[in-house]
Amino acid sequence: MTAPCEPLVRVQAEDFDPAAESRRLTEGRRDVGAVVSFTGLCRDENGRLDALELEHYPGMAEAEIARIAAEAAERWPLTGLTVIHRFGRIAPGENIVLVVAASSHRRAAFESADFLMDFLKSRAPFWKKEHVSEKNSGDWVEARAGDLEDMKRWQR
Amino acid sequence: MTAPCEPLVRVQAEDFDPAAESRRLTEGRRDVGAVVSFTGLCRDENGRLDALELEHYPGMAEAEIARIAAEAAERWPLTGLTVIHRFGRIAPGENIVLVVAASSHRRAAFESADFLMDFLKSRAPFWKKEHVSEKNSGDWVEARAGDLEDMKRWQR
Amino acid sequence: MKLVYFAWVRERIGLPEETVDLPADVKTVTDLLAWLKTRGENYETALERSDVIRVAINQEHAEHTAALPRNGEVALFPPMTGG
Amino acid sequence: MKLVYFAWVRERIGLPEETVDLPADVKTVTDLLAWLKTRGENYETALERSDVIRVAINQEHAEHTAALPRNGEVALFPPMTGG
Repeated sequence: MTAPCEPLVRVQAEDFDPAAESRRLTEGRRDVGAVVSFTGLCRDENGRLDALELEHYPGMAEAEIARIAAEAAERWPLTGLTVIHRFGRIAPGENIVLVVAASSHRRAAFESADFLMDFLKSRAPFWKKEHVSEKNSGDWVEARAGDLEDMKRWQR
Repeated sequence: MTAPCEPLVRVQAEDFDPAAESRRLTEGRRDVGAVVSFTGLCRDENGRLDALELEHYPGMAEAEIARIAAEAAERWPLTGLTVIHRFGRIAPGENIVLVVAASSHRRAAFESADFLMDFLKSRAPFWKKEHVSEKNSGDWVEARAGDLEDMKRWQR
Repeated sequence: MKLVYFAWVRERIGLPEETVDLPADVKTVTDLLAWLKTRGENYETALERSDVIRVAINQEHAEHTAALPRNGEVALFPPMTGG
Repeated sequence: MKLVYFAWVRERIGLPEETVDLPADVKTVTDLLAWLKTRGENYETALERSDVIRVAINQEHAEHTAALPRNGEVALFPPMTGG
């Protein structure tokens, strides 16, 4: 097997462009057979939510995502991998997180993107606070037990 | 559960724009939490391949993809689903197929896109012929036994 | 009955489609494949491994045991390789 | 030792970070959590359900049984909800 690809990891307040990130992994190449892109967006929860406030642990957020991305690049034969996670105030309809996985093989692209999202949810140091329409301050989103279950799917 | 979304299905010779198709499923909405996009591209197989020629069964190709997409929309709570498959001559680096699945829920978006691709591979009436660099005409790509196995993952 | 062929089935038979008058005793897809093979070497070569030949009746996948329709279109083709 | 707090741990303690001198017998994360709870009601409330508190030592996830580092940064926070 060839050397694992070098993942691109960014943690930022600004929005990102999923199309530009996909293009970066394919442009000028003839060995990419599959690109899977996951975009996570802020929902308004049937109008209940004004915005999400995403707190993060600067430094560790980047380091932890880089560790997870490196593990995916070891585990699947990827030609490229990009992970971007935003922080700060995010309104409904806006992007929160992006994973783009490129590979010669369809299944590697799907599985690695799925793996990345499961691990991000349970291991990347980000916390969502809800700003709700009725009151001034909101509550912290509780971690779902299901998120941990999702992550366990990848144990081997 | 709300009514299943109306999938958009296109079979065409022209290229498509994955970004525009993703945008169509999210723009102006506040209920989409996850968008998974799969793009299948033509590889050059380490320089061996000049192009792929994709033959299809007009009429049945659209109908069969529509049947598979409708099944996915029944099975997962999707807010939108788009499937585009190209035919004709496709050069390495060019797009072949696109699936975009949008949902409130991450897992529904991932699983339905994965399901769509498995079923497209084994049930949509398309055939790939390889145009190889050394000779004038190439061979038809053989169906992989693995493709059928992939599809069986979804039986319940 | 209208028959349509795709990919290497089409190439080996040498026709993309044709309209045929079927004998009365050709009732199923299996009968059709056996009857076509008697029509010449090109058909014999194309349909030699009849177990791998896929069939659609009026643009829906069908089994070899399926009855032929009274009217419509029967398609013969190799396993699909799209996606 | 530098301590950093996030999300509702930060809000309940009322500080994003602080530097503390630990008693000699505070050797593990569990010891640290118990000691912090003696420092006031805000700490007690924040760390009440200590089983759900997650810990990172020098920006890597750690168990409650982990030994505290000689130098560096210990972070306390709720289960993560990114992605």
